[in-house]
Amino acid sequence: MDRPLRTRLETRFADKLTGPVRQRHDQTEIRIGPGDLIEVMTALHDEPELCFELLADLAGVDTGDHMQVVYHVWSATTPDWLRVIADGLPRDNPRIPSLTGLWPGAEWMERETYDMFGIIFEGNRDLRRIYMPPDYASFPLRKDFYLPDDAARSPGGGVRHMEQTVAPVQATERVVRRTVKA
Amino acid sequence: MTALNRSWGNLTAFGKVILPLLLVVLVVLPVLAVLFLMFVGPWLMDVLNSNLGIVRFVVAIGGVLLFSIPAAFIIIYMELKVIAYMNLRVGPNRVGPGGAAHSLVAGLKVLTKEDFTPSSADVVVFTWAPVLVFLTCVMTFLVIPFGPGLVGQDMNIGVLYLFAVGGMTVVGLLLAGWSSFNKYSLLGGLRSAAQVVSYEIPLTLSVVGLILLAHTMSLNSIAEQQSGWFTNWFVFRQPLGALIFFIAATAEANRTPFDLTEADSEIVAGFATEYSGMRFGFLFFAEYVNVFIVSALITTFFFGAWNAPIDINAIFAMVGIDPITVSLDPGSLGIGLVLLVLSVPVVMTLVFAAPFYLARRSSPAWQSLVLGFLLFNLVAIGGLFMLTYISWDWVAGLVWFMAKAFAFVYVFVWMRGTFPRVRIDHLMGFAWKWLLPAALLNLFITAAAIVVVKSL
Amino acid sequence: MAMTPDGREAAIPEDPAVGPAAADLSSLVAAAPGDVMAPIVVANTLWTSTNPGAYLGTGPAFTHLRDLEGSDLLLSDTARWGQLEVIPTKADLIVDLIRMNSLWPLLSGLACCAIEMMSAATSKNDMDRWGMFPFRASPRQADVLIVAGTLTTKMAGPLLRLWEQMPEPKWCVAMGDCTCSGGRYKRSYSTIEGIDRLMPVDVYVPGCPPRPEGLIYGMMKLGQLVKDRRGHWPEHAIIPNVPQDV
Amino acid sequence: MTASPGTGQHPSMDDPRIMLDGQIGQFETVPPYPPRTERESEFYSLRDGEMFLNMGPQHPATHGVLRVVLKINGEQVVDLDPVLGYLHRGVEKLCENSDYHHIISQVDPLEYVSSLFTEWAPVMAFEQLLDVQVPRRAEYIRVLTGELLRISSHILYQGWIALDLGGLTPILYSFIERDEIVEMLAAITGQRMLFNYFRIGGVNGDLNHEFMSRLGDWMSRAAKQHEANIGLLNENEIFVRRMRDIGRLDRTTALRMATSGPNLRSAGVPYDVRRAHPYSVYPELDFDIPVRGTNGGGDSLDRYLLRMDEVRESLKIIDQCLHNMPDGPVMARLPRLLRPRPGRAWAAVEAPRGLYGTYVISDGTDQPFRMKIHDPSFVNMQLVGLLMKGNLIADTMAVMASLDPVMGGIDK
Repeated sequence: MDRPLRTRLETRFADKLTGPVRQRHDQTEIRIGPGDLIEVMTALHDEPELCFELLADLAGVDTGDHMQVVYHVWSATTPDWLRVIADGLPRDNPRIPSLTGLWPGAEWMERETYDMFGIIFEGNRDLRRIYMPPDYASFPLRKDFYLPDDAARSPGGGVRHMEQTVAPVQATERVVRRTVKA
Repeated sequence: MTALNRSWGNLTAFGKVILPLLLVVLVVLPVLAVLFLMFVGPWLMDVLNSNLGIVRFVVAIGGVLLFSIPAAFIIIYMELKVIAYMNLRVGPNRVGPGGAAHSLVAGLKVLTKEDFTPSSADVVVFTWAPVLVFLTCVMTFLVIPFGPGLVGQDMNIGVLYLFAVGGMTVVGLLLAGWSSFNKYSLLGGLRSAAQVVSYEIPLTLSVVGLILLAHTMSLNSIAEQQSGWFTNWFVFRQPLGALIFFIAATAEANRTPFDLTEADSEIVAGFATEYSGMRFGFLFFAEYVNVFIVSALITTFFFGAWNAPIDINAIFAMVGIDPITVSLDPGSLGIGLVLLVLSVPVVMTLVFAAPFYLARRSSPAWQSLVLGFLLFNLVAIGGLFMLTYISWDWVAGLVWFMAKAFAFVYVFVWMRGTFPRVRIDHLMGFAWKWLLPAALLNLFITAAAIVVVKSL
Repeated sequence: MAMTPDGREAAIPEDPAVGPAAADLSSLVAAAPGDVMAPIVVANTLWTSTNPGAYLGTGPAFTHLRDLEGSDLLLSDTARWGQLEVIPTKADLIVDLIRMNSLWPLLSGLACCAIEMMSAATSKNDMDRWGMFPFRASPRQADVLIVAGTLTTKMAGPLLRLWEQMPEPKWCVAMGDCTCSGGRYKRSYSTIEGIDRLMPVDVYVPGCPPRPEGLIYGMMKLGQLVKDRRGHWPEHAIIPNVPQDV
Repeated sequence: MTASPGTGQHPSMDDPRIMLDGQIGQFETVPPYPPRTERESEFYSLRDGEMFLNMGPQHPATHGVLRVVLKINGEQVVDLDPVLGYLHRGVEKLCENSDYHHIISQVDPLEYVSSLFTEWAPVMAFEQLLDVQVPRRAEYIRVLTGELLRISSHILYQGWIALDLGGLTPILYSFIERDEIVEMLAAITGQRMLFNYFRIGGVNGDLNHEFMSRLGDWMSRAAKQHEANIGLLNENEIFVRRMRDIGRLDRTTALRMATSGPNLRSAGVPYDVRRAHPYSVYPELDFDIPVRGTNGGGDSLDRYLLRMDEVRESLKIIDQCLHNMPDGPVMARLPRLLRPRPGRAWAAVEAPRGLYGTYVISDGTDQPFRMKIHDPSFVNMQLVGLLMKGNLIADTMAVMASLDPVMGGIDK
């Protein structure tokens, strides 16, 4: 646990933090609002006393009532991992600014998070589904997605051809407009 | 008799009619054949004798067609095994002795596969492209001198014919790539076109110097000019030309490291991607027939085609012995020949068996007899080979030619096991920036040397 | 191989004398889905068999060995034709032997098992010994599709496409638990529980992943399957079949 | 790839009762729906002279089931669009629905070339949640097996890169070494490839005699054999000319692309989790972090040579582990049913392909509430689109192979 880092963070982001700075084992954790993300991350990346220049991970979290996006960043100035939690995204329309301006490498991680949680990263210029087929309707890692309704148990044995011939925007409508064979 | 009666009884009325008819046909056909030979035969022989060239041509083509496929099988097997041993593997060893029949089995299997034509392919071109590719390879055999007198057609423009026909291969590959209606095939076809066309030029130029020296374009006379000691081989008079020819020929045959046309890791199978069944088999065999042709050409041009490296007769003359000339005339022996044929194996078997029997009396006699018989077979085969080698020079020529040619085939296989693949721009740059100037340089040096020598 | 929807009865003449009716192609229609493949029977019009039951599908005339020995069937050579359904069968045996000795797999790996599949072709355990090398890169030239690894719903279509692109005769080997039954990802939302939902599988090689030796054993079993496609040859009715309890 | 989508309805493959437009199994390089994002509309619009070339999902050179759509102009790659997900097995969802002990077997096939690292990170994260102290012998065994597996992974990489460049032989020599290593690991783990070996609070089973004897035999010749295999490629002019100056990656770009592992170190950044953020017993061990391309970034050849250097370092580490391997238990005392206190934990290890991390949220039950797996090859794969523009199709293979992707890890 790196106490100086904690004090540094508390002094620098006093107005941004929505919760106390937690420290456990070798991790330091701060919580911010999604609006402040770009500002905070830019400061973390650029300022020499912080200088968190490696984005280790980007994870989406669906706590049953709201959503979070969790960033792990690493810096040579501290032995700790810094965990930045952008908290309080509404589940019905989760939106958060994209980090691709700061770390272009975050693009695919954001695509994955969008694919799994439906979190929309504003500013990501390639926010497609990356794992599931483009017309896949649901977001698997959400907590209201239960395993028994997986594709492998559908009547067709989950066989799906390579590129669906329907646009993803119509996918939900398509589900409604199913014509059932006699 | 009862069996015959039973069989006849089993026949239905229909069968009772059909079977006798079959017997009648079986009897009548030989009679017709004999009559044909008796009356039409002499006239036929006259026709054949009157234009022997055409007959020789046809026979040569037939022989070449019969020869090319086994050559491909042998080379495929050689590649399988040699690369396997280079990979510290065993290689195919289940079918035939040492797996020798695996390539044959693979060929027959390809023959029995479904012959598939993509729905959007250009059917006519797609069907005939492999035929064209294979045909060009086979036609090249026609002018290669396998031995003294063993040349299909001794053209006085043999070299021109060679490069003309060899250049036609690229047309087949391009057609195959284009007609498959597949982007990988298209890339492969275009790659082969660019590659073969640009390597055609140094390939041809590297031989021009040799032609200047040999004053002929007939492969047969080029071979004859290299007779005697191995110092007469053109590789010693045209070392640069030989090197250029070898490299350019490797690219001509689409072999590693120049096998960009069927680069597995880039374009799936190149021009052959959409081919299945025997059409793929044609492309597959054509590649290996090409390898043999290239090796044969290198042997013919630069490594004294069917000449032994040492001039045995010269050595004999030096030592003072007359050159051995055996003329087999078995007919002169008459009835003695029969006695000879009957007696020699028995006598020689006993002679060879005797030492074994005397050495270990404890062992049963049949063992020593078997050993003697095997030993006699070895000796007899060796003797026969030596006899034919001495008495017919085309046998000697064929042996030496095949030995040299397959040595080069081995080199190609070796390169395949060793080298990675060059890039397309490196390939073209090498052809135009290095090989072509080198070939021109070789040509100029040769011409200048000839002029100088003439002027002296 | 076209045949009537109701299988073999229509392909076999009720009376051998009216044989050519069977060769009437107008009576042949496409196979109904799920129909059992029956061999096309070449109607014998030249001679009457000593065992017509073999042609009428009613089984052997003799059920006991003593009847057979009592008869003169064993003395005649016509007995060996007794139970053969198809007369020109020997050529097929040769073709099958040829095919089983050069099974070219398709160079396609899905997941973990692909590494072991490659390992099965490398120096230590050399699949090439049975002529199962080279791995062809193009499905047009491959004989065996070794499905090595987890099959996901997104990959199912391309895999089916590969299978359709392979020319007949072709065989499929399911390598690994995931392709046999779903394996450790059976519960997942994006995997398919076994490729036999998609394509006919000839040999299953369980294991997660199976050892290379296991794959080689499966391929040898496949070769045996290719050879014995029409049943075990030595048992192919030199004499009429005799029940075991005799 | 060449057929056009037919009209008319067909039953959906998801549910035969659903009728969809178009044709089943028709492969379309261009997606049959209007572009959804800026990038997609930019990529799927052709200028004259350009054409799309689809590679994969089944292609000899895409390691696994990666699909890459190349936009080529002649032989030159103008742009490319990797399409992932053909091996997406939903491991994270399965992990959130399975016991902490089962997770170790669920994550095994992610990076199937080096499975132990996929177990290592989750196990470390769970140990943080449970505040478990791992016995030092267990830590040493983890390091020992992990480094062995790193060597096998890098050696396979050497063979693959040669295979993608058209060389037949090196891959077989690589597999000889790899088989040796996995066989000796199978002696203690019981499996050749997906070793389900690490446990929360230790490892499953102590070193045994067969492992030690096999390891001794192998170590006696490993270094020499490795040098021989390297000489087979590094002294080959064709290989070097094809790798040099292809796909050059400089320091800032590498960091901005969130790259990690050998690809980052070959770009001149000396970042290795084993040193930058020490875990296990790595602080006690003496080894170097090879760095290349310090001047103007590293190309494919640097990425290749750096991994070859890492093999030497790993051999050093294995030697030290064998020399100061302590005695003692290999498992901590733990209850059968693990219910960690609610909390969050993040653990990262240095896998052969880079930073392999796991982020776990516990809600007090015996199953993690959320488990995120960060795979290095997933992030490194983004570099393909960056490094390949303007190169030839053949270089596509060189660059892709030099990044060393494993589709199991990319697609999770």
